[in-house]
Amino acid sequence: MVVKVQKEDFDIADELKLLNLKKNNSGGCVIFIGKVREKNNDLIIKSLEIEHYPIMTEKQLETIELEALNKWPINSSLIIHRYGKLFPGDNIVLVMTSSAHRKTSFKATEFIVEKLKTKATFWKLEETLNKKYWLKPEKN
Amino acid sequence: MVVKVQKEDFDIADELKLLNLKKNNSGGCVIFIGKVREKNNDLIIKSLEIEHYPIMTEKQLETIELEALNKWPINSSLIIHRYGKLFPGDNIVLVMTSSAHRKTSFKATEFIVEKLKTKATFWKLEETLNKKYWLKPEKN
Amino acid sequence: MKIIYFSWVRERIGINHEIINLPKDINNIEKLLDFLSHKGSGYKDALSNKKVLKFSVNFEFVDITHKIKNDDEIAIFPPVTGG
Amino acid sequence: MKIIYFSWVRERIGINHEIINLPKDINNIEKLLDFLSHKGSGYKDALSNKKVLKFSVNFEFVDITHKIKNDDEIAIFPPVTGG
Repeated sequence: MVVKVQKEDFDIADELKLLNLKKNNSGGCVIFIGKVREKNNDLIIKSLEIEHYPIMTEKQLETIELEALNKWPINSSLIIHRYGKLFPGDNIVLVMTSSAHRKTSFKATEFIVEKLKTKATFWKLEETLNKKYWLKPEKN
Repeated sequence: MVVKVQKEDFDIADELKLLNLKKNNSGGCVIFIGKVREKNNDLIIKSLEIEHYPIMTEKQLETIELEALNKWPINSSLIIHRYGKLFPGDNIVLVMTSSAHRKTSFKATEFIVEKLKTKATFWKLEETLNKKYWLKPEKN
Repeated sequence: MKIIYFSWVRERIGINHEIINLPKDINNIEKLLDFLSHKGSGYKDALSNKKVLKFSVNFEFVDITHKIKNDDEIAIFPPVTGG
Repeated sequence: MKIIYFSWVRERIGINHEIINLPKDINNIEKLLDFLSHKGSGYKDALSNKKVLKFSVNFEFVDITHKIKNDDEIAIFPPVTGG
């Protein structure tokens, strides 16, 4: 169980090594990578600034991870979320879970990603060529 | 759209680069990695030998990928499946899809992984300390 | 009491946090919002639409009726948009 | 006709492929299985439980009633277990 909130980029191969899939007998690992897009509808994105609430963010991410661990037999899990000024193509978020069976891992990773959207204290300021605006939450 | 059936290991970071997520405006990428486990129930796995039907395997994987592309607006996709003699912790399979929206990518990657189980012509011979046996298909 | 603002709430108020002495009669979030709204037009602009705002007390999400004390850390912000 | 065997079908028959001349009256997979079963005990052992077997003709999955011709490539194998 790992949670990191960081300015720096992450390296997926390195993070996978830390998960130590061999030792914990994981047959399946499901990974989600969220990235800054090039366009939002027709507007070309210049940058994406991510603000967050230190301490609370980490606490919320740990709570989400624990929820997932209580729901499914996950062997390992990881959430990394970046903050600061990012650019198109940059990594924003990495979520991984591993388990003996693939279906468990698909469910758990998707669960964590969905929870992130409503429970993790991040806010995104998107900048296009002409304007800056705070992104609104998704409607479900 | 990439399909590879290979003896060699794959490098997830390299494969991700090939997907070129920035250029095709993908906000989300969902990756599945299947690995050789250490144990099957209580039996310690020594090796896993994967046999396949050349040409047919590649054709089937391409068909599966096309099916997924027809069902969802995927920007890019990749399937790599290894064959030959593998050992606990070794990578077996890598499936990635990317799309503008994460839900699409979760669905498409899981769809491909499930289809692989019934449509791709691979057979697994598992070897434990005392015996060798061909794995049976999963019951659904 | 420490109050922290994020995103457009922070921008409209013009500061990212402040320390206040909580008046005795201000005992929940809703009353705190009304109290802060009188501090200036930026506050009023940021805090008038109570329905859209989210709150935390000591790093936990709470709703607008949540009781507060002078030694709490309160945060006021729009819905989160991470992930 | 080229016939290819995989997994325990291959092991029981003892060869991974063979070329045969398809007799005129053998015009579908099921008849081919019966024909092959007479070639020896390994064949019989491998092919007797028709329900569990899977087949392909020219790299496409087919069912047991599928028509076959002498220039087809046939494969006979257990259910696949990849992924």
